[in-house]
This record gives sequence, C-alpha cells and structure tokens, in this order.
Amino acid sequence: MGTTPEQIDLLNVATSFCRDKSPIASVRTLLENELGYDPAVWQQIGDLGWLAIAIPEHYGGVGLGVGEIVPVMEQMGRTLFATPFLSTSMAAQAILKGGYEAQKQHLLPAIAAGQAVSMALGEHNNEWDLHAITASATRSKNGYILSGTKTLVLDLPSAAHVIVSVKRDGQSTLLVLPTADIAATAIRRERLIDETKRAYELKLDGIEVGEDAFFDPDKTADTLAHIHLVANLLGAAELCGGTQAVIDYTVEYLNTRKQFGKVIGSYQALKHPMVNAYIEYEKARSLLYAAANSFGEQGVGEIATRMAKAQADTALSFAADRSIQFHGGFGFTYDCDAQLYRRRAIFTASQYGDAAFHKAKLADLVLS
Amino acid sequence: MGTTPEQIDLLNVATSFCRDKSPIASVRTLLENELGYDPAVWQQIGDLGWLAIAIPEHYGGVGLGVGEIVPVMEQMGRTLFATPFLSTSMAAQAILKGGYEAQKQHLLPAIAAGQAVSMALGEHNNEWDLHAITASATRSKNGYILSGTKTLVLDLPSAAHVIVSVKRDGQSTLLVLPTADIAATAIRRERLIDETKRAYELKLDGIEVGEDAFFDPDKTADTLAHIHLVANLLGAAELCGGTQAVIDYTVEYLNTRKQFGKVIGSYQALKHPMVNAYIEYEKARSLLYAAANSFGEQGVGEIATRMAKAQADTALSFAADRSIQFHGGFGFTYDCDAQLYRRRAIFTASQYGDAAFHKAKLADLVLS
Amino acid sequence: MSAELDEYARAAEDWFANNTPAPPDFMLPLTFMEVGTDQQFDFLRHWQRAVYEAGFLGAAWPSAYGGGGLSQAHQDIATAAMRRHHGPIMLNAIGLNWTGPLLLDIGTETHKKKYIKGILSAEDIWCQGFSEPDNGSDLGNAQLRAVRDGDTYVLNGSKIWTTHGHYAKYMILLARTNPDAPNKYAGLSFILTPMKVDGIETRKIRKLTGEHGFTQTFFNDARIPADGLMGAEGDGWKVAMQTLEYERNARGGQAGGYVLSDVDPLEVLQMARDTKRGGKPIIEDPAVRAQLVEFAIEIQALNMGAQRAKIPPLVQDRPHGIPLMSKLAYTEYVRRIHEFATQLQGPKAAYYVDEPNAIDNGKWPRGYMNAFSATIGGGTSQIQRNIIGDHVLGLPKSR
Amino acid sequence: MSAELDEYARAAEDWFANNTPAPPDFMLPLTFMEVGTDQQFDFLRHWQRAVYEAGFLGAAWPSAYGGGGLSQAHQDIATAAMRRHHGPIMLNAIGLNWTGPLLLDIGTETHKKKYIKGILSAEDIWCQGFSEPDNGSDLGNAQLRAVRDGDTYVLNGSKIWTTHGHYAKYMILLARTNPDAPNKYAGLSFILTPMKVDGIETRKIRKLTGEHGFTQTFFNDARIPADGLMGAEGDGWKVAMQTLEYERNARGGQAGGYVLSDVDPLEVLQMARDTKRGGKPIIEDPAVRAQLVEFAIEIQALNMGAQRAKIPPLVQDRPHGIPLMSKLAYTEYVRRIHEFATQLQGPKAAYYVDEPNAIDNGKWPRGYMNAFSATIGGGTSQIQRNIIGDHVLGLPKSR
Repeated sequence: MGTTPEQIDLLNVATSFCRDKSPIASVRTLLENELGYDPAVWQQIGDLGWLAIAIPEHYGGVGLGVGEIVPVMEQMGRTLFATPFLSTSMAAQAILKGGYEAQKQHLLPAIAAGQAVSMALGEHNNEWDLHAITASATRSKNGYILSGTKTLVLDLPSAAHVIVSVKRDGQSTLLVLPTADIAATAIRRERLIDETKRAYELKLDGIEVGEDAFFDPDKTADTLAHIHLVANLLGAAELCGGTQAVIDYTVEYLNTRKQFGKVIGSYQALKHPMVNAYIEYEKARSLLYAAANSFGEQGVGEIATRMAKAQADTALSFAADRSIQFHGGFGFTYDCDAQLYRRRAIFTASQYGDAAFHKAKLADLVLS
Repeated sequence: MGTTPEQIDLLNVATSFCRDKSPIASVRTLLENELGYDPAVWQQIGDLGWLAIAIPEHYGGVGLGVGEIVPVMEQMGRTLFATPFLSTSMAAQAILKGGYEAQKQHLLPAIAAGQAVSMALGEHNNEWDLHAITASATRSKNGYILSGTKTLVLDLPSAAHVIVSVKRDGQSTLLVLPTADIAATAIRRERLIDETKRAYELKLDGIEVGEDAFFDPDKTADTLAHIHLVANLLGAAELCGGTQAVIDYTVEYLNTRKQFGKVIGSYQALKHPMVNAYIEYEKARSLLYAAANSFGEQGVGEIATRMAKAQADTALSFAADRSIQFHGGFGFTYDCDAQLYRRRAIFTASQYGDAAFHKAKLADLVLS
Repeated sequence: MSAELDEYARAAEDWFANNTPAPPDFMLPLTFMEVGTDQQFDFLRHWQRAVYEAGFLGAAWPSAYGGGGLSQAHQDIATAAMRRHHGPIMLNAIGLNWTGPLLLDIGTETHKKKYIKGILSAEDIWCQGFSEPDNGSDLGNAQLRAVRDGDTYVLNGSKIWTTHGHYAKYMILLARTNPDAPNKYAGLSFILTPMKVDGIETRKIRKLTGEHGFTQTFFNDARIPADGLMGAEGDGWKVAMQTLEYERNARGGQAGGYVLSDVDPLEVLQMARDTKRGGKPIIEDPAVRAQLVEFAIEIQALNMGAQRAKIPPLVQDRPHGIPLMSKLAYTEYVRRIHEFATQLQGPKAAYYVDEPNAIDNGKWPRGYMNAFSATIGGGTSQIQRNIIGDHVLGLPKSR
Repeated sequence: MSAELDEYARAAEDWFANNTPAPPDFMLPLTFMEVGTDQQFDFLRHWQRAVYEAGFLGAAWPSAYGGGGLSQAHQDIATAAMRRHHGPIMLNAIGLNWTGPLLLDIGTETHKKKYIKGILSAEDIWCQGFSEPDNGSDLGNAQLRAVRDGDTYVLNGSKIWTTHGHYAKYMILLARTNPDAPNKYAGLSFILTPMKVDGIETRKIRKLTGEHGFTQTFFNDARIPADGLMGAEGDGWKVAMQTLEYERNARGGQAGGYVLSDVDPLEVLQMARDTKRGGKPIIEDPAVRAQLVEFAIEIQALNMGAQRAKIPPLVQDRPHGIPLMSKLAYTEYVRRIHEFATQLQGPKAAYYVDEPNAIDNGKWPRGYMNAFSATIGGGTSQIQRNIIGDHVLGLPKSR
C-alpha cells in the first residue's frame, strides 16, 4: 500500500468538497427531488475533473487508475452524496475496456468533461452474473431491433448515453444507446430502498440501433469482468465511507444523550458494540485501500476487491443496524439519519454482489 | 411437553444425589485416578435403579422410555459426574433394539442391577456415520475371528461386556464380547481433552467369537440409527447440565470478584454476554425436554434430538468459553473449573455429532 | 381434555376456518405497532370485534363485564385456533394486554363496568403514555405533571411513542403528581385518562420505514377526571411495573389472541425456494440452508420454552427466566430473520414497498425496519439484558 | 529500496533460508507466554542468540550498547525474512519489546550499558511484574510495597502472571512507594529489579492446558538496589503506560522479530484438506469453506491495517485507532481460529496432546486454550474495548 502526493491531495479535496456540498440537510431535501441530485453541483464535479481521473490523457482524462477513484467515491459515500458519479465512472470503464477506438474518441472526452452516462446491465432474473442476459438485439432492415427489459438502471434521465447489455446471435454483447432515442414511456422510475438513489426500468422493445452502436464483441467477456470488479470496488468505497459516517453520527449521539442520569455512551452495552463496529470499519477501510492499490493486478486485484466489498457490506450493515438500535426511540423515526445508512447498505450490497456472494467466490479463489 | 409425578421425583432425586456424590473436589481427585470414577458410588447408582429406567419390566427394568434417562444424565453433566452410566445406558438400548431374545434375557437384567457394559463403535476413520466400519469378523474353525481397531471405547476396563460393530460378509453387524476375552495388551487408554472421561483403543485382532455373539443382523440398521439418537439425546442432556453449572459458577465469581472498586458482575461487558449465555442455555434445556418427550416418535423425535444436541453444544461451548475469559487470570489456570466445562463441551460435541453436523442433517430434514 | 373443552375447541376450529378473512389488497401490519393507515385500522377493528362476538376473545374474563366467563384453558384453545389459521392480529393491544388485566386485578367495580367491554369489542381503543422524549428508557424519571384540583387533574407535558394515539379514546398515563417526593419513583401516579379533552393533542411520528404509526401526545392544561387514578397517589411506579408484567406475559390475565404475528422461518423458506440465483433456487445454497436451520432451531426453542415455563419442576432454578427472556429473544429473532430475508434477495434487495419488481412487495425490508419498534420499545434489548442479569442471574446492578 | 538495504535483504533472506531450524521433536510454543519446559526454553534462547549474532535482531538499536546501529527499515526487512521462513519466536519478549525500548528512551547511560546487550543475546531474561492477584485488570491499584532504605528498596508483596519468572534475571516492577499519595496512580514507582536476591521466590502456575508457563512471584523483605528506579518516585504509572505503548506497538522502538507466531488460515486449510468426514475432505463442506474465508478476510484486513497505519493521510481521522485495536483484534482472531480448528476435527476432537490418534498432536485445542493468555493478559479484551471506546471513539469512561 502506498500513496502519492497527488492521491493525498485528491483525498483531502474530496473530503472537504463532499462535506461542503452534501450536508445532511441537502441530502434530506434531495430525497423528495425527482431527479435526485443537484445539477449545479454535478457540474462542479465535472469541473473538478473527477470524472476524468481514470480516463487516459489522450481521451481528455487524467490518466490515473480506477483505484484513484476510490477516495472520491468513499467521501461521496460518507456524505450520502447523490450524483451520477458511480454510474458514469462505471460507464467510462466499460467504454474504455470494451469499445472501439471511434467510440472511445467520441464518448470519453465528453465524460471526462462532466457528461453523465449510465449502465443498463440488470434484468428481472435477479442474477449477479452479468452474462445472465435475455434482452436481445435482432437484425432488422436498418440495423438491429432491441427487445427485453433492463432494471436498476441508475440515473438514466440524467445520462446522455446508456451502455446496454444484450444477446446478439446468442452472444453477450454491449452497445451504446443515446438516451435521446428512448421514448419517455419506455422508462419507469423504480421505488428503491435507498431513497438517495435513482434507478429506472428500461423497456428496450422496439428501439433500433445501427451496427456502430455495438462494442467490440471480442472484448465483451473481459469488459463485463472488469465492470463487475469496478462496480464492487467503488461500491466498497461507498459503503466504507458510509460506515465512517454512521459511526461518527452514533458516537455523537452517545456522547450527548442521557438516560438514568448518565451519558449513554458510558454504558458498555452500547460502547462495546460500537467499538466492534469501529473495528469492522477499520478492517473494511484497510481492505479497501489495499484493493485500490492492487486493482488491475491479475488475480490479486480480484481477491482484494471481493474482500473489500464483502467486508464493507458487513461493516456498514452492522454499524447502521446498531446505530438505529442505539438511538432508541429516535432511531425508529424517519428523522434519524441511521436509517439512511442502513438503507444505503442494503442497496449497495445488492448491486453487483453482497458479502455472501463474494465470500462464496473467494472460497473458490483462496481455498483452491 | 409434560411430566409425570414419577419423572419429577426422579429429577429431584437425581439433583440431590449428583450434587452430594460428585462435589467438585471429588471430580478433581478423580481426574488423576486411573479408573476415573468411584466404584462405590457406581454401586449406589445401580442400587438406585437408574440403569433400569429404560429397560422393560420383564428384563428387570422399570419400563420407562429413553427420555426418562434425561434428567439423570443432565444432573450428571451438571456435576461432571464420572461414571460408566452413559456407555452402559447406550449399551442397554443397543441390546434391547438389536439383540436376540436370549441375549436380552442374559444381559439386560444384569445391567438393570448395575453392571457396566460398553460400546465399541468408533474407528480411526474419524467418521460419525456408524456404518463406516472397517473392523471385521471372518469365519474361522470355531466361529469367527475378529480384526481391526476400535477407538474411543468408553469405560472399557469397567465393563463386563462390550458391544462391537464389525463388518461380516460386507454387512454392518453388532456383536457382544465378554471383556474377559480381551487381553490386557489389546487395550490402550487414550489421552482425552476431557480429563473426567476414560476412553480406550481396542485392538480386535485375533479375538474369536461364536455365532451366538452376534446380534440379529436384520436389526442392525435400526439399532445403529437408534443408538445414534440415544447417544445424542444423552449427550445433549450432559451438555445442558454442564451449561447450567458453568453459568452458576461464573455468576458466583462475577458476584464476588472486584476490580476498579466495583464487583465485576456490574459491568455490562460481562453481564450482557452472560445473559446471552443464559438465554442459549434456556433454549437448550427447552429443546432437551422437548426431545426427551418426543423421543421415539417417528421423524419428530429425530428432529427434536438433533436440535437439542446442536443447541446444547452451542450453549456449553459459548458459556464455558466466556467463563474462562471472564475469570481473567484465574480463568487461565488449571484450578479454575471453567476449563473442565470447556473440555467437556469439546468432548461431548465430538461424540456422535456436533452442532455443525446436526445442523447439516436438520437442513435436509426440515427444509425439504 | 374435558368434553366441554373438546366441544369449544371444535367450535373455535370451525369458526376460524370459516371466518378468518382472506388477505386484503393492502399490506396488513404484523404487529399492533405497525398500524399506519385508516384502512388497516378499520379492517383490524372489525376483525377483533368479530372474534370477540364469536366468543374467542376475553373468554376467560368475567361475564359480568362482557367477558366469556370461561376458563383460561378455553381462551388458550381459541388463541391456538386463531394462530393455526393465521388470523390477523388483535388491534386493541394496550387494552387487551395491559389495561384490561390491570383493571380486573385492582380496578374498582365502576372501572370494570365502564371499560372492559369496550376493550374487548375494540369500540374503545386504548393507548399508553409511559415514555417521554427525554426519558425513553428511564421511565421512572417521567416528568409529565399532574396537579390535583378538586375532582380533576390538570396535565402538562408530553408523552411519546403513543401507539394508536390518534385513534385512542383512553390512555393509561404515568404522571408526576409529587415532584418533591423522596425519590423519583415515589412521585409518580397511574391515571386512566380520556384522550378527547381540550388540551390533549397528538402529532403523528414518521417511522424509519417512511410510514406513520406512532404519535407524540401533548398535554397543555388538560383537565381530566381524578377518578381514573389507579391505586393511590404515589403508587404509579408499582402499578406501571405490574402492568408491564402483564405485557411481558410474566403474569396471566391477558384477554387472549395475539398482537404480534408469528414470523415463521417457513415463510423465508418459501421465498428461498421461489427466488433463483446462479440459475438455482437459493434454498440450494448451503449457507442459506445453514442459516434457515439456525432460525428453525431458535424459534422451536422459544416455542418449547413457552411450554416448559408452564411446568414448575422444569423451571425451578430460575422460575422467572423464560418469561423475562422471551421479549428479548423473540424480538431480536424477528429483527434478525427479517434482516436475513432482506439480504437473501440479491439484486432485488434494492427495491422497497410498492415497487412492482420487489419480492413479496418489499415486506421483508419493511418488516426488518419495523422490527426495531420491538427491540427498542417496551424496554430496549439492552435494558432487557440488564433486567435478566439483575433479576434472573442475580448480578449487581449496572447503574 | 536503496542498494544497501537491498544487500541487507539478500543477506537476511540467505541467512534465514540456511539457519532456520527444522521443527524439533517436541512442540514449540506459539507465543513467548507458552514456554513451559526447559527444553523449549533452551531451544529458543539458542535461536534468539543466533539471530542476534547474525545481525537480524536489534538491528536498529544503537551499536554503542550492542545493537546493529542500522535503521528501522533494516530491522523490518530482517523480521519479514524471519516470518517468511517461519522461524521460531524470539524468547526474551519483555526485554526486547518492553524494557529495551524504555531504557533506550529514558534509561541512564549506565542502564543502557548494563542491560541492552544481554536483552538482545537472551543472556539476561527479563520478566514483568505489573499484575497482582487482587488487581488483575486494575494495574493502577498495585499494592506491592517498596520502602526506600538508603541505597536500597525493601520489597514486600506478590506479583502474578510472571512469564519466564523462574528463568528471569531481571524484572520490571510496578511498586507502591507512597501509600499516602493523593491518588492511587501517584503512589507508584517503576523499578528495574534483580530476581536472584534473598526474599524473592517464584512459584509455577499450572495453566488450563495442564502445562506450566507462568509464575507467581513472592517478595518478603527483599532488598534491591535503588538505582533501578526509572524516572522519579511517583512516576511509575506514567512509565508503565509508556511501556505498554511499546508492547502494543503503538510506539516504535522494539528490537524486532516477533514473540507471537502467526496463525495462518492456510494451516487450518491444510488440516481441512487432510481430514475426511462422510468420505470427503472436510474442506469440501461449504460451511467449513465459508468460515475459512471469513478468517482469510480477517487476517488480510489486519495485515493490511498494519500497512495502512504507516501512512498518516490514510489514518488521519483516528490515528491511534489501528494500533490500539490490533491487540484486541489479533488475539481474538487467534482464539477463534483455534476454536474453529478444534471444532472441525469431528470425533477426534475428543483427543488431546500426546495422544497418538490426535490430529496434529492436539495442537489446536491446546492452542485454543493457550490463546486466552492473550485475550486476558496485557489487558483483557473487555478492557481493550473500553480503551478504544474512550481513547479512539471519545466516548465517556465506563467507570
């Protein structure tokens, strides 16, 4: 593990920016907002160049690795910051790994400059296997006609394009679809456990695309594998930041609330589980930065990423569960922030694999 | 669940007898004793008729069920009472279920009157499947000649007979062997984690038996299945009694030891885990008496027995582990009784199936 | 079983078989604390009334006041039949399980005549006013002030976590009648309070699930009749503790039925059969099976414990252990099994109530969040462990 | 890495490759606290001396006193090589990790000249005298009395859990020099004490494993030179706390090497491959695999934490968190993985050390029981959680 001065700068800038731009009052206000985030702040994120971090310089990016996105994502998780950053970062990696050169030149500079792009990989089948696709592209007169339904498409109305996985001639493949080509009626906002997030169901039926919409079919498998790990690394970062925040939030309450004449944080029944939660958090963060550091290393990177996601899920799920409990009656109200973190943990764990899923994969990787 | 006045009487008598005859000082003295128990006390147990409980009246018994042995075994577990009661009770059930009428008439009245009999089922293969037998009986001039090695034969030097499982013509079968026919050199005491117990390795090679030594071969499968459940029911009782004792022992220490000017039982860091241990104990005891009550009912009895053993293992393992920890430095000494219970939990769990084993079996029984 | 009990059992079986309603097209609450809409409230009120009128609620309460005048064994039979047919919960929980038993034990003849029948029929909804915003766990520190003025008390202060607060006609109230008492407990009184009087207002509290359910109740110079005093002035703590014993089922006398639905591991099992991942039903995942077996053992142990607790020789060492642990053990079980069921759902765990793609319409995450009402309310799990440590194990007090 | 470090790394790699001893025919201790026989003691003393003389212990300590005079980076390289080759532990733990760093920080020139070399060579074994029979966790309440008499202190009292007590030449002693101090902490002094003087006797304590290892030390009018006083009279608590920081690795300066062996989940994995049940290696049991993965994640997280702790920007919010949690997390891990490995063994879990039928000669149950020395000694896990809660999370004190 190691950090360059640039990485430390990024961590510090991300920490203060996210704290300033996503105070809890803003988070609460955005829960009721249809779009779910503040476009002006999103513009600032683009201006800061955060979407350019892991895009090579010749596509207008900064040329760092995916691991360098981690500090930003972690601070966004910490502040429950609502933006299309996660979906766009994933899409950039998909294009970079799986697109043709022309697609990269067309799409990546715009992303690096701040344009949102989304990913439509999930379906009703409830599978984490990104090859479990039934949506399809069938040859038509002018190209291909799409059919099927994608689910849990993040931030779709905000995106200029969406990367879609379909079967073509029985093979998994990715294609890029301008959202301008999607009818409003094909999109339905889904009701999520995490109210800070926005995801949509996308009906593909009848949409037509040209041959040039498709990514390089020879790279689909590698791209899906890469995207799976990117999503889990960034998910781990988001969960890890959330864990830090919910522990801080709970500690503050335990230091002020009194019962039976004593500040409740002095009761070991609350203190010791919080210490346990804190230890799980530190473990999660250590695994997160180890994964960020080794991301992309063959084999090692996959193990590190799966460990990080598994532990981050465990850490936030436990910390937020205890946070609700230890806030007592207030914890049972919508006004207590503990529920926001608990819902976040459920949501982010559900995307691309939870602790149980990754542990099962790890068993095959480390116990062979 | 229900209890008859006779059962309540038995519970009360067992409670006071075991408390009086197996104080911890005696338990400690017997740790160093080669035989491992006090023959005079064993005689008294015979006189009390406890070995007769689950033997039918026409074989000199009381004619109750196996479930009625539970209160006795529980109190023996509670007091770490060392006797050949467990092995003899199992042997009686094996004879009753699998023996020919002549064998029953020959063996059961003696057991009912207090004679010890042992079971030799285990082998080096480390299997809980009682059909995993490699010891064998091969036809010889005068009958059969035995070969192979049995392990973990409880209380062998004390027993008049030992019931042995072997393969004959490829089939699992049981036979009864007078211990007088076993050379001293064929027996080796094994070093056990639980120093209150005595178990032996038995080399069968060269021992000859007649045709009349064998049990009814048509009943072997049922008998082994029955013995498996009897052993686990009684094991659950032993563990459950041990859990009660170690909780009482620990609570007493927590109520007297002071640190930082306070009785340590007032610290929630110790109190709350003890409460958790206590809850696991009560759950174990509820499942134990439910199993005692339904023992022998087709299907229901097996589920209840496996649940009882699994929970009793969990309960004593946890309670004794915490007892060591919460006794602090004293807990780390041989003089602290917590280690006796922790060793007991490991030993009794290892015999005929631990919590993990029974839970895997239960998954198939209750989730089908 | 006597022939008469036998006959009653057959009647109960028949009645619940024929009268248990089909699930309506809205989600029913699993516990009385989860009633969040008028639709749910009306449905459950109607159901409780039907059960009562059929003779299967309050069967063991005296007939002089509206009860069935039969034995506890009768009521237990009726409750078991209700459970077997998975009938909806009884709505008027505070009345049936707290107020009713207390009135029958220590209430005046007037109290009994006035209140018992309305409790059973759900005509008169009761709520409970123990907790205050600053004294959630520390009930003994309640500060709501009741000042005697002739035949009335004048109330000022606030109560919180009032279940059915906006529906209730009456409240059982723990109030401070003497702020100068030698200790905090001695200054409390227990008063039956009408809710529909000037100066009493309720405000709905939004739960972490996003739904409503509880209220906060505000008292501003509210005048209520003093004849609602239970016991003497200053006896409030003792009476409240007695009331909690009914609630914890550590003392008999409840009207019967149930106010919390069972959560059967078999329901999760069904979900695990119906949900596929990796192309296979998740019930085939050994880790899922292992966890479901743990839950099956746990609930069986708690159910068998309830039976064992009724057999004194089998609980003679610590007779109050099982009653005092049951709230803790059961509510934590409910929380954990809902959490587990939520985590089982894979990608679809992302969804919530009213999302068409959600599994079982989001009832598992919603149930998980609602479960905290029981691990927090009525004494948090942490407080429950103190109580068991102190009163069952006999350890020294932690505070 | 500089060329010189590179060269040192190669030398260390070579040396440990060629000099790490094969396992002897008796069981070696996993921790310095488990040394129970003379055979083990002699073996480990010889090993430590060899490592020291080869230049791979105390490499960063000043050469004027017997150290290597190199950098901490050198020592870290040597320690890593030792770990890679699974070398036995360093024996003289109290000297290397507690006394040595303290002397180098605050000892006099005379102290350093007299003690440092003997610590490194294992010529002079050190023990620690903090705990007393009545004050196991409450070190500040130590009652062993030290009365100044001219150039000597006269000691009366008892210390317990003295590791290597019967082998030690010196003890670091926490003693009460002023019973009338304004608070219990202010009355303590920290004194370097010779063990081989009249009036000091040790008695072996039998551990729960059945083996010996610790001693209780009795002081009856024992006279020791007063020049062993560290800091001033009354500074004992402060000096002891500083010493504990070295021990917890929360403060640099230790001599290097390790005094606790790693417990690698891969060892359990090997056992799970070699042990069959149901006709199959138990490693194929999904529940076993799941648990082993948990341990693998846990130890990886702790190892990565040790690396992260060295990078200040990555621990800026709670810089002492990882150092203060590492003892708790690691010792609990060791206890649990040994317990798990014991439970894995099936019928053979019945066996213990020296039983021919036992798996791995019973090292797993023995290791499990020995693991409590670390979850209890040096501050119980419960006390560690208090420390982390108070000093890292900033929660109010529990006592």
